[in-house]
This record gives sequence, structure tokens and C-alpha cells, in this order.
Amino acid sequence: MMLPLLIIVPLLGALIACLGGASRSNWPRWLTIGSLVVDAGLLTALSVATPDPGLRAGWLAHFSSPWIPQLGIGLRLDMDGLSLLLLWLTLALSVVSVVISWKEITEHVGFFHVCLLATTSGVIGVFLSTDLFLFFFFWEIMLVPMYFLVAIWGHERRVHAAIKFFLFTQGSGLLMLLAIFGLVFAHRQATGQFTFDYFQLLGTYMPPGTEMLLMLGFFIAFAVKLPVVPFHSWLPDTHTQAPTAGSVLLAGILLKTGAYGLIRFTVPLFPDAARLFTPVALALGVIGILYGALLAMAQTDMKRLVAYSSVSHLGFVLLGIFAWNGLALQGVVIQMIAHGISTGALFILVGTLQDRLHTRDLRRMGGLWHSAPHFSAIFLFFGVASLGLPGLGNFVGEFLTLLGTYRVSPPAAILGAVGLVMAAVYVLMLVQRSLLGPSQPGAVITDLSRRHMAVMAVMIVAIIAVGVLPQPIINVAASSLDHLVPSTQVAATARPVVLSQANTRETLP
Amino acid sequence: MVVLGLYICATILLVALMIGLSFVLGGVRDSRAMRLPFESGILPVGTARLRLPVQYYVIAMFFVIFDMEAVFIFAWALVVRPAGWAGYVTMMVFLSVLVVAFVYLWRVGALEWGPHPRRVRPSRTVMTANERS
Amino acid sequence: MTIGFGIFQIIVSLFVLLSTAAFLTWVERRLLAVWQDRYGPNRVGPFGLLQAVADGVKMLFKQDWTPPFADRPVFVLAPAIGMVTVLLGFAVIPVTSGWSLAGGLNVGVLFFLAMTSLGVYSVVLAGWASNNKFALLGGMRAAAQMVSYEVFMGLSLLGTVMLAHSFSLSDIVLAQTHLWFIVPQFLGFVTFLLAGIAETHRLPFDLPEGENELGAGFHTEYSGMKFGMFFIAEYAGIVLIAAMVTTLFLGGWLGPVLPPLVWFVLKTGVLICFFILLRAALPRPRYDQLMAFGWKVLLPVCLLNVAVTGAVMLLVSP
Amino acid sequence: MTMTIADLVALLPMIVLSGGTVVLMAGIAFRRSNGLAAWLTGLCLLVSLACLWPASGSLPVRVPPLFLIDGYFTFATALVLLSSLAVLLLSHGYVGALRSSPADEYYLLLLIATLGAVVMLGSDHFATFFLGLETLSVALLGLIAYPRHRPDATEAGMKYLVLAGTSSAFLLFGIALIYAAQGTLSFSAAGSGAGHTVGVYRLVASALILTGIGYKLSIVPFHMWAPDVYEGAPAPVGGFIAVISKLSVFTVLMRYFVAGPGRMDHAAMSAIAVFAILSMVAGNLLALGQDNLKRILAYSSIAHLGYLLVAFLSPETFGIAASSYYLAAYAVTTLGAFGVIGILSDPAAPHDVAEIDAYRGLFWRRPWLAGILTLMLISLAGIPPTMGFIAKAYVMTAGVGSHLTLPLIALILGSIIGLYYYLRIVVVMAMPVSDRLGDRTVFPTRFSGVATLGVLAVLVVVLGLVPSMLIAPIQHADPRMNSEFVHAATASSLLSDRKLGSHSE
Amino acid sequence: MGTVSPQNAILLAAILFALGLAGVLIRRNLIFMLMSIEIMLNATGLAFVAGGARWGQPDGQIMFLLVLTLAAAEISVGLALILLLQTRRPTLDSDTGNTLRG
Repeated sequence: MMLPLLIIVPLLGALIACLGGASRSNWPRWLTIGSLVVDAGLLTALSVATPDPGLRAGWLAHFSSPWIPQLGIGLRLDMDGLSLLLLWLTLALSVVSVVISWKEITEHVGFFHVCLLATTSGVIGVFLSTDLFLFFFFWEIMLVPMYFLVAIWGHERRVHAAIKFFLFTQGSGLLMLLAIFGLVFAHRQATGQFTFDYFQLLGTYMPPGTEMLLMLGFFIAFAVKLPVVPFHSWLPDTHTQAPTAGSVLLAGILLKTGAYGLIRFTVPLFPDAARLFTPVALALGVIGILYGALLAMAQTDMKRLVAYSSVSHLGFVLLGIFAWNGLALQGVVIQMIAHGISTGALFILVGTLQDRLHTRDLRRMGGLWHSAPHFSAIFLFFGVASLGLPGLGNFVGEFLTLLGTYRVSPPAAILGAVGLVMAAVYVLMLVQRSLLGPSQPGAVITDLSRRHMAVMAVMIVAIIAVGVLPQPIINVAASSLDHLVPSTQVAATARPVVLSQANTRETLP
Repeated sequence: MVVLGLYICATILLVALMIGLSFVLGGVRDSRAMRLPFESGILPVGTARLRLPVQYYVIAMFFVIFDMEAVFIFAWALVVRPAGWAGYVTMMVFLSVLVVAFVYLWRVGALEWGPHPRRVRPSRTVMTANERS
Repeated sequence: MTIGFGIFQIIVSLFVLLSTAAFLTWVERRLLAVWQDRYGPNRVGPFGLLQAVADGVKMLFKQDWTPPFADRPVFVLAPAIGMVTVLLGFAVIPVTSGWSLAGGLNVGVLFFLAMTSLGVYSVVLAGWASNNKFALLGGMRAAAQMVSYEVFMGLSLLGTVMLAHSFSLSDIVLAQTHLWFIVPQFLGFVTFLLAGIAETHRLPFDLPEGENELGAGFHTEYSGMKFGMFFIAEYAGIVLIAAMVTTLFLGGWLGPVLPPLVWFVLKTGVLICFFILLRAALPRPRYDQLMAFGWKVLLPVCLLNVAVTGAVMLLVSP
Repeated sequence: MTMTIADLVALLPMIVLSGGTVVLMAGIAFRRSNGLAAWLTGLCLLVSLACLWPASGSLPVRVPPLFLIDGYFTFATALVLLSSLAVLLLSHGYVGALRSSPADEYYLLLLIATLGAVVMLGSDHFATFFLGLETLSVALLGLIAYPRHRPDATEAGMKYLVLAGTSSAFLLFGIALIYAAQGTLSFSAAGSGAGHTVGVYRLVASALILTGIGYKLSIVPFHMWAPDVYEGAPAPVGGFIAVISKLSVFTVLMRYFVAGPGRMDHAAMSAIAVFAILSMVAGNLLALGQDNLKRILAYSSIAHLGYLLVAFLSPETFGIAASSYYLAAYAVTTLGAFGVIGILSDPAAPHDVAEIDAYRGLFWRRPWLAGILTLMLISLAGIPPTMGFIAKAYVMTAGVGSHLTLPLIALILGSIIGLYYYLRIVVVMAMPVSDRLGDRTVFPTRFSGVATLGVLAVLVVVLGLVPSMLIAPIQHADPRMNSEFVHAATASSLLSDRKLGSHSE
Repeated sequence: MGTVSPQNAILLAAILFALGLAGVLIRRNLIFMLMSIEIMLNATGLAFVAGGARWGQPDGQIMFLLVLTLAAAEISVGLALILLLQTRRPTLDSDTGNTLRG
């Protein structure tokens, strides 16, 4: 019963916040925080509880109940380590989003928080569903409130951006829906069972051609969300136009659903096709890293720059997933969390800057360090985190990923490493142009408020923790990665690896 | 049947003959007055394509509708006995619908001719809508 | 029945009809004279008997004038239609069991109704094509009146069809061997008679050509032979309705002692005289009264007649 | 030939509707009252709905040769009656504010149109089909042109008349040819002789019938009339056309082609597939350029008919249940959308409020109405948690199961294009309030309308979240259950569908 | 009495139908368009009667009656609409009826 509650609590919060939307008081905010905290409490209970022995190996909690029995669709929710980590990330970033928009959002406050909570709830659903239809249901449902967030509270070209975001994700989603049905019918043909149950569908036999087609259907949907390069063009626009909270949610959580989908569904459901597809996927990953970095270097709009850096970072995720060995997957998990924190923080910082300067144009900034030393220091910190400074989360993720990839495809790993170098270039450029140099007239700002400072402090601690002590995270995720990896042959050559700092130390036979 | 056909031809021929003969035999005369429409000696003003009272059109519709209904009664009239009471009841149902429609038309004022206003008693809701405006 | 006999019948019928219609003008004027205590036509021939011939010759030689403002083809067509439909209506009337053009036609009644319906075109087109306000109004009045009474006419004769189980007029006559339908169908008889008069827009239902309002109504602009055709058509219409009433309600050619043809002519003749008497006796109603009478009285009566007839038939001999 | 009591019981819904029509007409004759007429109509619809119950135990009932009362009829009739009731409630305040004419005749026409639709749903014979269709169309004509003071409405009525007449003629000629070729007008009997009389007649007949039905459904090569008529018609009537008239024609199509003789007609089936693809793509594309909400809804309904035909083309898998669910979803959402337009509009004005600009900032002026409209649009776009999502997914399931590759591609393309224009409306509503149009007050008499909208909105969400509530009864409403034309193969697939249906964890 | 074969009757009906359709498509006057529709409907009626004759059943004629009824109903409503239109516009040219884009 805990799992559905995780989804329902934010929705209930949203409902109540919606009713209080008319008043301009703070209580929709408090309500939102409250429901998120309750949710976090539930999650804590789940995290510390010992899993029921009746569960499948590696899974922590299970819920199922019939939904549309006529079509073999059920409310099937399962949680494993990977889901757990991502749920924590989701809740944390949701709270952050509420806090950083405390004073920034003044119009239609109630509805804003409704959208925020609904997005959260949808994302939680995505991370928990193990019924393919239910998964798709949540996949779609998280888009609508996000769309509203961008379309109502966004910047100049918000409508265009929102619609573009929606069209891309929805369109690719429909492809995935088709692929889901294809898979279900293939399963029906093979076994006579008509079901959307993830566990039953695992290992469905189908002809290679069909498998490839269906795999592509899934892949494209997730690739759009991730985003993988040819499908990325919605991301910079949306990020640029979204309100800060929207950007945080988008970069921090929504992009992760793509990665999660690839890990949870694409590869396990279609292992053979995925293996065949690996070279292409690795190439796409590399292209993403390099192309994203290249474009980031060329930007003058701060938000766009950060957005393109996201494209680059998530290229590593794709690379790691399709390398499909324990090392790379561990890297991917770390990278997902670290990227969520660091990019989220960068967006918050850029957002505050925009609030004060009313521009995102790098050419009109400079010398911010003088007027806002706290801001600048934190900005520099997350900048270097993003470029992968050892000791911080991103470094661990990227390094592990590259290591894992190297085992499968050295050229891909090497090219990926080039991406790291380029990251250093654009981040330093960003820092140099905005913080250093002479002060531009009018580019004098007040420093971060206490509220922001508090948020930043938490995030700084978090990213350092991920960088210094990745072990607990890896432990939590290990169980789920364990039962994922054997499903491919690549896994046969890899052994789980646990890292401490920069030193690789093999443990566990 | 053949005789009927011939008869039809014969009547048409006859009529054509009458028109043709009078055309050939008739005198020829012209005058300004002949070229004007006859309106009891008053000089005609305006077009003769008058806009007619709507009642004429209403009557045309009634004719079309009631004549069609009559056709159904005609079909029954041939078989009153074979169709028996079942047929009779069916027909009476049909007729009663017809009668209700007739009563409706009567009450609504569609059968009135001339300058009487239509007997539409506006309902209370409509009146309030008017008042509101 | 050979074709030759058929052609003979056709020629005789047309001749008799046309001459009867022409002769009727004389009859009418003489009868009216009697009732109104005046002379009537009495100069041409003995008792003015040749008056009809004289009128015919006059029409033939009068100018065939089509006003320049009229719609020419329609203007010419209108009287022709009137004439043709009336003459065609006679085709289905069984004069005697041996003498009829198509008296046995199995849709005789419908044919008759169709022809009277088509007659409407004559007046409406005449009124429209004349391009004259009076004519148009007359034509529209005539059309409205005729289509209305067309409905009642069809409904009023339904009773006879029900009793005879046939649309064939010969069958209807034969079904009256024991009892003329005027007895069981008295309501039908009355309504049919009224509808028939209105249908031929005879007095007192001659509102379409009411000379005190509309000049001469739909044929205001007509003259010469084309006017003559309307004229003949009207009188032929009277004959047609009289013959129809005879056939439907008065047992057609049936009757004791005298030969069938005589019976038929006799009954028809009496009815014609009756029509003329009506003209002499009754004032003209207002147009709205005429229409209201049709829709509010005749229609319910007709429907009632149909319903009662059906019920009685089933009750008497199921 | 004589009717039994059971037959009469089965036909009770139709009898009640016909009787109600007569009573209402008599009522209007003696007391002209908007409220009384509305009550009578509503009562009649409800009684008719209740009358579905007595026969439901002993279905199917065949009333030879004209009617076939089965589960499918029950489902579709319930849907039609409820939709009609919704239209009634939505129009109550609307026509009540008409100044040019009293509103009671509007309800009469509404009832007659509903009667026509129900007759059509039960038809097992071309004669009843045709009678129902024409009763519906002619009554609809009156409804469309009801606000006499609106030139638009009259014009729309005229357009509908010309197209309805022409399409009826096409349909009838096709029927006449089938009759000439086969000697029967009954759906079921026509099928039994279908095998050996395939020839030119049948081919031409199919083409003509499809043309006729295509016009009535306004699928793509025959869609031109729809936007104009929707735009001109009063908003609730627009909903009526979009929902009830299409629903009933589609049901007959289903009966004829899926359970009846048409299933052997492969040429017709491929033609329908082409129409479906064209409808999905062109309907959506044409909607992009529109600035009028009613026109957008018209094009969207064209596209939705296309989606629906995908389900129609795959009867072997879940097609029939899918189409039934889709129809229900389509009905609820379309009525909701038109209902919002109706509530915002003043019938005494020359136009309804349908220009997109007028909806600017609706979210902040009328949050509930805007929310409902958004919900309806989301449902039309097929996004959860609405009925539209489940419906589209259901249709896609059916399509995938029958390997309808091209129609599915068209469906996806169409859906993506569709998103764009649905979202555009939502965006406009979310924009800051514009002063240009001022504040439009909701008429106080429209409580029934607002309440109906509320119910529709709840339905959209609840049936979207718990679709099995609707799917379960739908599965009992398969028209093939009582058809003699079920091939052995189909029968087995039907059985397997059922088995699957009963499968759950 | 010569008989007409159903085949030929249907052919005739088809020709009438085509004429009516052409009328609907070509004529721009609303009254003529309505009349053309009537021609099409009557053509179908003829086809029904021919069909009935072929099979010796009354069904064809019954359908004909129904078709006639429809034609009557449609024409009455059509006439009413045309009158309404005409009170606002002097012409019945359907091309001028373009307040609604389409």
C-alpha cells in the first residue's frame, strides 16, 4: 500500500492547494512542502524497512491490483534500488523547486503548485510502474502539468517552447505506446497471454526484425526525453523559456526518466536488439557528448549554455547504459544523481541572475564577483562540479562510465573523454565571462538571499557527498543493477565494481 | 393501356392544333395600352414580382406533407379487410399522430390566413429573457 | 378491344367533351337566366343554341396576343397544360361497362388525382408568366386553394376505395350494384363535391379570379384562343367532376330500365345543373374563410370518414 | 409477422420516444412553455432509457424483418439517450435566452432527432435504417436553423440540407441497387446471398453507399460541409450533430460491415481504410489553420472519425469494444467542449462565442469552465488521465493486433498534429486576460448547463481512471454475438478475445 | 402493354440520378439545387420500383413511398430555409452564401 500512497499524497496535496489557489497567501507553498515531506517520510519508511522475503530478488516493495482486467492491465508498482534513488532525487528537487520559487512566483500561486505536485506525482509513478500501460499512463501524465509550468510561468517565448516540448515528447510517446502494444501482441502470440505485466513480458520471444522495431519504438521515446542528439532540439528551447523551478524539474528529474526507461525497459525487454544496436547507441552517445559541448561553447545565453551542457552530460548516460556492464551502470546511476544536483543548482543560479539582471545574455554581464561574492563562489563551485572536478559527484559518474565503456569500446571512451576537456572549456568560459572581468554598467546585483543560500548549501553538501562517498548509493543501486546486468551477455565479462574516490578497488567476487 | 397512350397523344395534338390555328387565323393589332399589364385601367407601378404572404408557402408545405400522409392511407385503403383489426389499429395510430400534428398546427396558428397575428403566447421564460435584455 | 375501336372512342370522346364544354356555356347562361328571371343568350340560332359555336369561331379569329412583358413559352404552355390535364382526367372514367378509354385502369383514382394536381401548374404558371400583379396574386390564390382541396379530395374519395377494394373506377362502379356509395359514404360525397367545386375554382369558390378584387385573376392577361382554353378547361372541369361524382357515389352507369349510357349522362347532367344552381344561389366567401373551411372543417371530416368507414367495414364483415 | 409481447417490450424505447414526441407536440399545442417542454423531453428520454432494462434479460430479440434488438443496441441506445439528455440540459439555458422564437419546438425537434437515431441503432433492415436516418436528418435541419435571426444558422441549415439530401440520394441509390441485385433489404438476409451475387451492381452499390455514409460521417473526401455547419449551428446542436448523428451512423456501419453482409466486401473495406487515413491526416492538418473553436472541433471530429475507423477495421481483435469505448469517450468529450461554447455564448447575439481570441485568459476569468474545456481538449488529444487517452490506446491496441500499419502511422501523425491545435487553445486560455472582449457573464438560467458540464468532466476523468467500469458492459455488447455471419475463424478469435478479457492477474 | 425490363428501368434511374447530381453540382440557384436533389431522390425511387418488379415484391414500392415522404419533408424544410434566406438577401445564388468560409 505504500507505493500507491507515494503517488497519491502529492496529488492530494495538489488538490487541496488547488482549492486554496485563489488566495495570495503562502499556504499553497506550505501545503506543497508538507505533502512532499509526508511523501519523504513514506519513502524513508520504505528505505529502512527490510524488504518482504516474498519479493523478487533485488526488489524492495511491490503493489498490485487489477485496473483494466479486460485488457490484462493492472496497477502494478514495484520498487528497487534504482527507483528508490531516483525517488529521493525527485522529492529533494521538488522541495528545492518550491523553495526557490517562494518569492519568484507571484501569479496564480495555487495553480503553480498544483502543476508542480502533479509533475512530481507523475514522475514518481513513472519510476514505480511495472505495468507497461501504467508506465505509459504516468509517462504522459507528467507532461501536462510540466507543459503548464512552462506555458504559464515561462519567459518570452514560453508558448512556443511549451508546445515544442509537448509535441516532441508526446509524439515519441505514441511511438512507444505502439511498441508496447506490439510487444504485448508478440507476447500473446508466443504464450497466449495478453498482459502488460513487465515481469511477464521480460524475455518474450519474437522475431529479430520485430524486436528491433519495437526496441526502436521504446528507444526513440526515451532518447527524446534524455535527450539524445538528433532528438534534442526541444531541450534548449524549453529550458531557456521555463521558469527556474521548471528548469530544475526538467533537468533534474524529467530527463532522468529517459535514462530510467532505457535501463528499466529498452535493454532488458529487447536484449538481443539492444546488443545489435549498441554501436549506434554508443555513437549517438559520443555525438551527444561532443555536439552538446560544442554548442555549449557557442552560446551567449546562459540558460542555453547550461541546457547544452546537459545534452553533453547525458551523452555519458547513454554511453554507459549501452556499454551495459556493472561499472558503466554504476557510473550512470551516479551521473544521473550528480547531474540532477549540479545542473539543477546551475539553473537556480542562472535563474536568480536573470531575476536580478533581467537578461541571460553573457555579453551583457561581467565582474559579478565584486557585487555578489557569495553568488559567484557558489556559481564557480557548481561550474567546476559540472566540468567534472575530482571529488565531486559528476567526476565519479563520468569516470566510471568511461571506464566501463572502455571495456566495450575504447574509441567511444576516448572520444567521450575529449568531451570532458571541452566541458572544461565552456564552463571556464562561462565563469570567466560572467564573474570575472570588468563590471558591466548595470550588471550590479544584490547577493543571494538567505533562502537561496540555504538551498545552495544543501546542494553543495549533496554533491560533495556523492563525490566523496558514492559507496552507499552504489550499494543501494547494486541490487537492481545486479539483476539487470545478467540479462545481457556483456555482463558475463563484467563484475560489480565499487569505487572509493578515484581509486578503483575491486571487491565482491 | 395503348388506348390511354393514344389518348394522351390525341389531347396534346388537339391542344397544339387549337393554339396553332388561333395563331394562324388570329388578327394582328398593336397599341400602347396592349403593351401594358392590365391593372383595371390604372397605370402599373413597380415590378409584378411581388413578395407574397408567407401563408402561401405554408400552404404549399402542408399540401406536400398531408398529401404524403394521404398516400399512406391510400395504401391501407386497398386492403382494409385483409389487413384486419391489426391494420386498422396501425392506421389509427398513424392517423392519431396526424391528428395531433394537425391540432398542433391549428393551435400554433399556422392555419390562420390573413392579418390575424400568429397565436403565439410567449412563455414566461422567454418573457423574462426579453426583460433581462 | 381493337386499336381501331380505341381510336374511334378517342375521337368520339374528345368531340363530345369539347362540344359539351362549349355547349355548357350556353346551358349555364340559360339556366342562370331562368333562375334570375332574365333571357340569357337567345339570338344565335333557335333559343340561342348556336351561341357556343359563335363564341368558338370568335375566339379562333381573335388576335393571339402575347404581352411583351410576359414569359412567352410559359405563357403559352399554361393554358395548354390546363386543357390537357382536364381532358386526360376523363380517360379513366367508365362511361358504361363497354365504353371507356381506360376505365379499368388499376390506378384509375390515382390517375384522376394526378391529373387534377397537375392542373395546378396551369394556373400558377399562367399567373406567374403574365407578369402582372393581379395575375400573380390570382395564380397564387388558385394554387393554394387547389392544392389544399386536392388533399381533401383525395381523402374524401378514400371511403369508396375502401369499400370497393380497388383504385379502378370500373370496379368502384360495379361495387355499387346493390347500394350506391352515396348512402354509406354520404360524408365522403359531400366533401368530395365541395372539394371538386373548389378544385375547379367554380363559383362560389372562384376567389382566384374574383373580378371585383383581381381583375380576372390568373388569366387577366389572356385573350383569344388561349383565354378560350382556360374557359373550356373550366367547363370541362365541371363535367369531369360531375362525371367523377357520378362514378364514385352515384353508381355510374348503373340503373334500372334505361340503358347505361343514358343513366350516366342523366346523373352527370343533373350534377352539372346542380353546380350551376350553386353559382346562382350562393354568395362568394372571403378567401381566408375558404381556406379555413378547407383545413379546419373538411380535413377533420375526411379523416373521420376514413376512420369510421374502416371500423364499420371491419365490424360488419370482418 | 404479428408482433409478440416480447417484441413490443424490446421496442419499448422507440415506442416511448415516439409517444413522447406526440405528447410533447400536443403539449406545445395547448401550452407554450419552455420549461414544460424541457421537462417533458427530459422525462421522455429518461423513461426511454429505463425501458432498455425490461428487455435486457432476453436479448437478442429479432423483430423480423425490421429490427434487431441486442446488447449492442442497448449500449448504443443508452449512449445516444444520455448524450441527448446532456444536449437537452446544455441547451436549456441556451435556447431559453432566444428572443426570436419560443424554445419549446426546439425540444420537440431534439426528441424527434433522438427517435431517429434510436431507430437507426436498432435497424436490421435498410428501410428502418433509412427511416431513422432521415428522421434524424430532417429534425437536425430544424435544430441547426432554429435561431431564425442568425443568418449563419440559416445558411448552415441550407448547406446541411443540400448535403444531406445529396448524400441520402447516394445512399438510397446504393440500397436500391443492392435490392435489385439481391431481392432483399434486410441486413441479415442480404448477407446470406452475398456470396454468389457479387457483381457490378454490388460494386457500384458499395461505392454509392460508402459515399452516402461518408457524407453522413463527414470523413475526408466527403467532409467539406462539416466545418461550416458546425460553425453556423447553435453550439449545443453542434454537439448533437457531432455526437449523436455520427454515433448512430457509425453503429449502422458497424452492424452492416462487421456483423452483417458487408464483411465479405473487401473492396469496401479497403476504401474505408483509405478514408480513415485521409481523415486522420487531412482532418488534423486542416484544423491547424482555424481560428474558430467550432471549426476546430469540426475538423477534430473528422479526425476522430478516422481514429474510430481504425477500430472498425480491426474487428477481429479488440476493435468492436475499442470502437464502443471510443464512441463513449468521444461523446462525453465533444459534448463537453460544445457545452462550454454554449454556456459562454448568448443565442440572441449573431454568433456564438467561438473565435479563439475570445477565450483569451479564460483560465483567470472562469477557472472552472476553462478547466473543463482544458480537460475536454486533453481528452480529445488523447492524454491521460482522461477517457480520450484510454480510448486512443484501446484503438491502437486493436490496430496493432490487426497489423494495420499505415492507418496506425496516420493515427500517430494525426495525433501529433492534433496536439498542436488543442494545446493552442489551452495556451490562449492561459494567457493574461485581454480587455478587448470585456467580461462575459454566465447566464444565471444556465445552472443545468453548468451542472451537466460538471458531470461530463467527472465522467471524463473517472472513466479515464477506471475504464473497466465501462469496458465490462461494452464487452457484452458485441454485435457479432447474434450474427449468423460469424465465420468459424472469427468465432474462435471472438472466443479467445473473451478468454483474454476474463484474464487478469 | 409492353413491359420494361428492370435492367432498363435501373439504367434510366441511373441516368436520372446522374442528371440530378449534375444539377446539384452545376446549378447555383438554391431552388434548382433542391429540385435536382428531388430528381436524384426520385431516380432512386424508380430504381426501387424496378428492383421490386424484378423480384415481384412490394418492398420496392414501399421504399418508394418512403423515399417520396423523405423528399416531401426535405423540400418543405428546404423551402422554409430558402424563404428565410431570401428575406435577408435578394438573390438565391448559392455562391453568395459564403458568410461561413467553405
